[in-house]
Amino acid sequence: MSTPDVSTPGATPILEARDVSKSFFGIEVLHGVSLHLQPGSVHGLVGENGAGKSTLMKIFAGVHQRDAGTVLFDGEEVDFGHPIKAMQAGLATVFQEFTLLPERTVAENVFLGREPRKAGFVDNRGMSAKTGALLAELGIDFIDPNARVASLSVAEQQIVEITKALSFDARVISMDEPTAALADHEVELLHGIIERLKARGVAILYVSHRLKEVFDLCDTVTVLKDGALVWSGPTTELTPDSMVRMMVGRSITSFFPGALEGTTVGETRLTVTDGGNGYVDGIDLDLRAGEIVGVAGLQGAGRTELAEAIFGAVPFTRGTMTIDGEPLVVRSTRKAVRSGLALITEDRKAQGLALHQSVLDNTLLVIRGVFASRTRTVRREVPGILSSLEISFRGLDQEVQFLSGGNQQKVVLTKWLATKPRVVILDEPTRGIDVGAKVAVYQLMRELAKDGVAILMVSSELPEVIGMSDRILVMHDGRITAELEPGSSEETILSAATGTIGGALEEVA
Amino acid sequence: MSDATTAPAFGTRALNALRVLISPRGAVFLLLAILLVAITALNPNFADPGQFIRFVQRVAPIAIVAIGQYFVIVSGEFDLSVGSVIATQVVLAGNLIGQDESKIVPVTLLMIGVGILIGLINGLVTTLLRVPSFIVTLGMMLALLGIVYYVTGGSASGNPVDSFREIGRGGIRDVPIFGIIPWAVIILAVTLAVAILISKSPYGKTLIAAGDNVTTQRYSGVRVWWVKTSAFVISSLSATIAGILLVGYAGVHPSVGRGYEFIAITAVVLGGVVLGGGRGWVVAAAAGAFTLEALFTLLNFADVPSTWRDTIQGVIIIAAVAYSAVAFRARRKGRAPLASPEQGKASESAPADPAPHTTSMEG
Amino acid sequence: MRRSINMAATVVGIAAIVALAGCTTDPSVTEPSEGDGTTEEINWFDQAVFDTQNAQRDVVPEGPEGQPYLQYIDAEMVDTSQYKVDGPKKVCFANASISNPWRITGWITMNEQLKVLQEQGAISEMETRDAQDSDDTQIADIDYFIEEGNCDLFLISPNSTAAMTPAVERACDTGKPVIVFDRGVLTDCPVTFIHPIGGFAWGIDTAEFLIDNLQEGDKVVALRILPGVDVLETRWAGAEKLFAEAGIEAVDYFTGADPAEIKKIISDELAKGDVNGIWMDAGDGGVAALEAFEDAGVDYPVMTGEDQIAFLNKWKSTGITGLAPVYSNFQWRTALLAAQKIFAGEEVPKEWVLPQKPITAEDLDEVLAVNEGMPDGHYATFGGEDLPGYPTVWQERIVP
Amino acid sequence: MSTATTRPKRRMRLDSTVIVYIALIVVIIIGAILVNTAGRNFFSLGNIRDILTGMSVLGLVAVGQTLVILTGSLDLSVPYVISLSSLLAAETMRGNPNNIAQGVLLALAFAAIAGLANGLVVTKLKVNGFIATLGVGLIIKGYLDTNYQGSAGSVPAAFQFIGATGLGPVPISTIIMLALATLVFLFLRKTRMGHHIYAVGGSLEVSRLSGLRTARPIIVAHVICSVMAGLAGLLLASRLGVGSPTVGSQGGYDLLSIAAVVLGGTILAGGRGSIWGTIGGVAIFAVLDSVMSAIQFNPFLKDVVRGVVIVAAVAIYTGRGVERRRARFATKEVQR
Repeated sequence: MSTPDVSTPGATPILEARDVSKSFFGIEVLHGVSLHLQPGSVHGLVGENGAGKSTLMKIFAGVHQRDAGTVLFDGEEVDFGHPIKAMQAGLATVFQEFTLLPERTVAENVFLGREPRKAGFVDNRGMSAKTGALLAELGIDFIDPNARVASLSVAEQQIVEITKALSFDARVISMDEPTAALADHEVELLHGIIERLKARGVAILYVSHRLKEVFDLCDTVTVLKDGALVWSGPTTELTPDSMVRMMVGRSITSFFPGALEGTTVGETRLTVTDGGNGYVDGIDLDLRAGEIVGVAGLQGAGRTELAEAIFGAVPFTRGTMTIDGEPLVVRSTRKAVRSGLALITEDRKAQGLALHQSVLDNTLLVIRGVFASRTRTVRREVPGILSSLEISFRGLDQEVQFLSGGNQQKVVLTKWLATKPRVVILDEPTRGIDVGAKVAVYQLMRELAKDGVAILMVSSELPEVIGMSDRILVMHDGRITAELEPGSSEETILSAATGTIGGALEEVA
Repeated sequence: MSDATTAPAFGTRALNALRVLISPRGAVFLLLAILLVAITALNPNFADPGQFIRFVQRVAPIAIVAIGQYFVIVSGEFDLSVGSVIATQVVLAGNLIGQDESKIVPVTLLMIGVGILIGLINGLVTTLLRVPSFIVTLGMMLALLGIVYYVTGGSASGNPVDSFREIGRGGIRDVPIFGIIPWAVIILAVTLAVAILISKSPYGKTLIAAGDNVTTQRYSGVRVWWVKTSAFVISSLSATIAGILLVGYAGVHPSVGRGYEFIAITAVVLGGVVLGGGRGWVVAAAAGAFTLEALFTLLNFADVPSTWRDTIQGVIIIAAVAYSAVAFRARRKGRAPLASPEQGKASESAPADPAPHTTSMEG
Repeated sequence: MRRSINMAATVVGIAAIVALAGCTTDPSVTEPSEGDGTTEEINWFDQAVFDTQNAQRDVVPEGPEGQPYLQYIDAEMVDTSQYKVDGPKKVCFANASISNPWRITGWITMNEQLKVLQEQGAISEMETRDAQDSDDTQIADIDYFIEEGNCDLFLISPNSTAAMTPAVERACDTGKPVIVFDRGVLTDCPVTFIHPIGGFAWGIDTAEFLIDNLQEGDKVVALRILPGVDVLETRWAGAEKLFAEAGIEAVDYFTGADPAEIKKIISDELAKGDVNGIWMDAGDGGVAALEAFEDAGVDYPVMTGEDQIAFLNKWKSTGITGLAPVYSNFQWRTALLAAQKIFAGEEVPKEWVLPQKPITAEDLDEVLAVNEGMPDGHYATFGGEDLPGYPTVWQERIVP
Repeated sequence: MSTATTRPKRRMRLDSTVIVYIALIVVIIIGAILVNTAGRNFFSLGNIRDILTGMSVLGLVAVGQTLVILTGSLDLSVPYVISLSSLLAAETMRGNPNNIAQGVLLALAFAAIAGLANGLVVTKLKVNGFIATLGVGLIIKGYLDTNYQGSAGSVPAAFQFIGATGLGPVPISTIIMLALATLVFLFLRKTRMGHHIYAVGGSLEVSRLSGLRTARPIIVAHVICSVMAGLAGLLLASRLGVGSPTVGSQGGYDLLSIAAVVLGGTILAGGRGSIWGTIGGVAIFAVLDSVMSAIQFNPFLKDVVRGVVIVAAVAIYTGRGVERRRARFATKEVQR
């Protein structure tokens, strides 16, 4: 096995993919993608949601197996059947959902399964010393190797994941949306760490859809769109605009259905004045009937917290709300549902569905839980709603866990449509679902708007925000920092979201 | 002769019924049928209606407690206090009704009140103070038994008046085929009917879904603490009904109801209900109770020394649960559409879990 | 391949369980014990003890007339002047438990007797520790009394025979007098061991009664509370022998004294064929057995229960041919009276065998009169008629 | 507009084991007051020994139960393993000192087999710990009821030495229990298997992801738990002098050991807990029992106190709650 010459770029790449393809449920998600990663360099992998970046990364990590093409690691063809095999080979991955044991210490997590031993016994002191050393290598001195992971912040937990990768003396570390849940200062911290890793000859695969970071950090970049390779090469040859155009490519309008005729923006349905709690502050918001308001912002900007505050999951502790002009005090999700609100949650498996129950039972969860008397009538309407969303399933009694992501989302939507809500809040409505299902969601939103429902859509997909919103709010650090025109470009939204360049309408009073 | 009161009439779709029979949900009926046939083989006059209805009368208290326990287990919790609730109600009946018929109605209402109160305490401490229900109901079991024995000096002063005990002992006499329809059987039938209604009602479905995913229910506007607490109230009330039947059937004694919590949990599990919640059918839970008692009766008739009874019960419950665990896993693998859930679950970039699906590395 | 390994491991596991259940040497086969004489497995039937108890049944007990709790049979008196005490007379009582109606009745009677003796100054105080049916706890209780109790006399109601023997011996070594009552221990170091005639006498009385009232080949169902308690095991051992000799078909069940369980067993037996006689090693749940006959619409059996009020009342109301053997609940009084004698240095029987006269149909009415208004769980031979608290204390059944 | 804090400050999370020992001290203080007012001396030699003796058997069982609960499982078969082990030991020894080793090994071997059976049924047949161990327990109970009519065998004086004597107030049995607890504590901290027991209880998925063989730690935990129950059986045999088929169920060790483990701060779902927390829980029960006996508390009310204490103590731990997300703003009023 040839030992790669670390110092000179252009030597044999440490990691190379050639014409890799993968499909799920018959839908091809990656077709013929190739890329190569030089040791001691940061390679960006960008593309908007659904472009296939995470799938490619998961193939490298041994989570999924590729359908076609070859993967070369350190010059040799590999096919990792399990993440641990990839880790042991030196290809480590930091997933977005951390794989840590909250109740164990940092050191115990980093060396889980490979606890260092002295004379047959686990050398606890040695283990935390090694962890300390690894942290020091990353320039971290404020994380105690013996602290319980549960007591750490999200950023700190991410550093532990990176340290765990490093402990495999990984020569490639791939990171999936690492800055998603980080505040600004924490992002800079991560970049410092990446620089240090680069200096040590470690190759970094940096998966993100945040252009600013890609340009700051990555030496080379690969742009994917709809599962295909668009461009791959040094970042210096690209500008943010050219990259966005490559990422977005097709015209936005054709993909996102426009407002149906007869949709009129009517009376104000929901207002929030000076709303706030532990996570969001100074929220002034009004949603009008028939209007789709998009909420953009980086991960951790507080968009989900805003949705959960309005819906009463994590209620406002100050400020006032009104619905259709009447004062509204929402202290629980039950009160919100009774007042005609609906929340399609971010994580449908954990918060939206009861996976072991049937499709029918899932669609009736809210009705049975809150409006029990309507169960009989709504039960007859459910098949109609489901077919209007063109759901594909074996029957009303099929367990929801056997449905694809898209169909599962349609069940969640049906669950809430059955309550005939006046205000619908959607949190990342199209994350992780196939393109066909996305279109169905957008059409539904348009129909709801036409029926006078006020819609608030939180989304990390800028094209979706631009394509669907009548008005765009941008959040940063728990506050609404800007309100933009519907046609705004991704750059304006991004810059408002990162709080660097003032948004078009500056600070919202 | 299939059990008169619980087995659903097998419709024309015999194939579908057969499929249900071998599925974890239906296996308990198959086992029950086999046991009843075996008992009849050993002792033909067991099958004569008069004799069989007596068997149903005997099993009624355990079946009712199992029905109550079903609602708690399907919501993902445990109720270890049912045995003590029965002991409490039996002693209350013995001491407060005594031989005074006029006391029957007021004391019965008091017993129902006590049952509801115990259920509320179990439920509220579990849901609001977030103490695991195993520990809450264990504490309730110890405390309740201690209080009852302390107050009554170890045993009730005497059996309640015969007219009260008629519920547990007597029945509608000289009925054609059966000779007697014991009240206990009627009460069991009514309880099971009500339980089926509840489990099919919006409340029942909400409860089962809460056992499956409590977070989803919180985000669906469900008052999870109230839904689960009422399951505990149902369990304590069913123990109260069982207590009333037992004091009628067997009279007052400190050890009445002892160990019923483990028998009830075993019966519910035999009925294919999954510990941890979200899956199970109330009729199968009741059938589980009949299966357990049929097993003991078979052992009595087969003159198996009663000391071997526990061993056989142990083997049966492990085998039954292992069967449903294996069958359930096989069903999960077999029926999924295209890609089996083991490999590519949702399409790419599923946010929730990067976690791979175990292949060769399974321990 | 992976699947087969899992399956192989599971089969090994199951085989282990079966091995556990099956193959160990069957201990009831009594090998020649080379140890210091303790038999391999205590076989309850002992011909010698059976004969002595059989004889003792007919002996007219000595002692004050009308006070059965002070009477004794074949007593070999022992001098206790060495234990005579003038100063404080503290009794330390290590009780097995008060977890069944018989023991609670005795415990109430003992406390009433204690009040009387304290007024007379015969006993200064009594400290009690309750083992809640646990051998381990009772050993700790006895050790605690030896260490801490500064007891002047040890009173022990053993939780089980063999397990309590070492602890009782440690109590004897303190030099203070030790009284054991109810269940015996395998040592004769206590000053006196108070107990009714015994299990075999109970077995003989009841078996003979059933044999007299039944024909050969009749069926008797024996209801037994639980295995392993010597007092109960000897009753069944005695009766079983006589039933076998008389050609009575006797089948025994363990009921845990749960009336519901008893009723199920009887119903199953009645389903198999008719049942002519019921034998019980203890009266708990006897009423349920009779009710099983009523529910089955079959005429009553010949039945032996116990002197529990519930059974006596049922016996009176149904008029069955019955017998109520007794295990002389008044021994709980005798225990303290013996302490009084020892403190006074008076002689007491080495083995205080109390009379154990079963209640027959003739004396049923008189016994019920004495126990007027007593709760179901009360026992007729409580022997506390002459104590100040009679009858209210027993009627209200307040557990001290 | 600065964000809340630049460096997340470390909040001193009061370790649950510390809380257990604070609770123990409180119980001791209250106990001492009660006992002294009842005219006894709580800190007398006899009382201390009574408490420590009370801890030894339950301690052994609870330490084993801790391991099983840490993996997220449960062991309801311990009472019958205890009784079986006491019988096998007493019968093999038959009062003959040179049979001691043979008796001990046979008892522990069968305890290990029972543990193996529990572990295999849980991991391979995928049966919930509650039902698996309840089943195995019943199987053993059937064997005991059928083959033993009462106490059997006898333990030579040399072996009884362990149960009866002690060094000053501290009985040998308690020393043995604490030594074994330390051994298990070291096993958990110093061996990979110990770390993996925590990992499997914390999250089966993360453990698989890290390449652990997830069945092994669960089986090992069940085997050690049963062997500890076997040791408890041996200790009881030495105290009683004989084997007894009911000594395990007399003590109610199944539910009491689970209660002691949970009282000690270990969570029923697994993944978090400590051996020393459990020992604290066992000590609390022992002190409670000793105090209640010393003040001649009505035995029925003892169970009431035990029931209330279990629920109250656990409510205190879980009441402290788990902070979900790090709050960015003061929840209440914030200055504009």
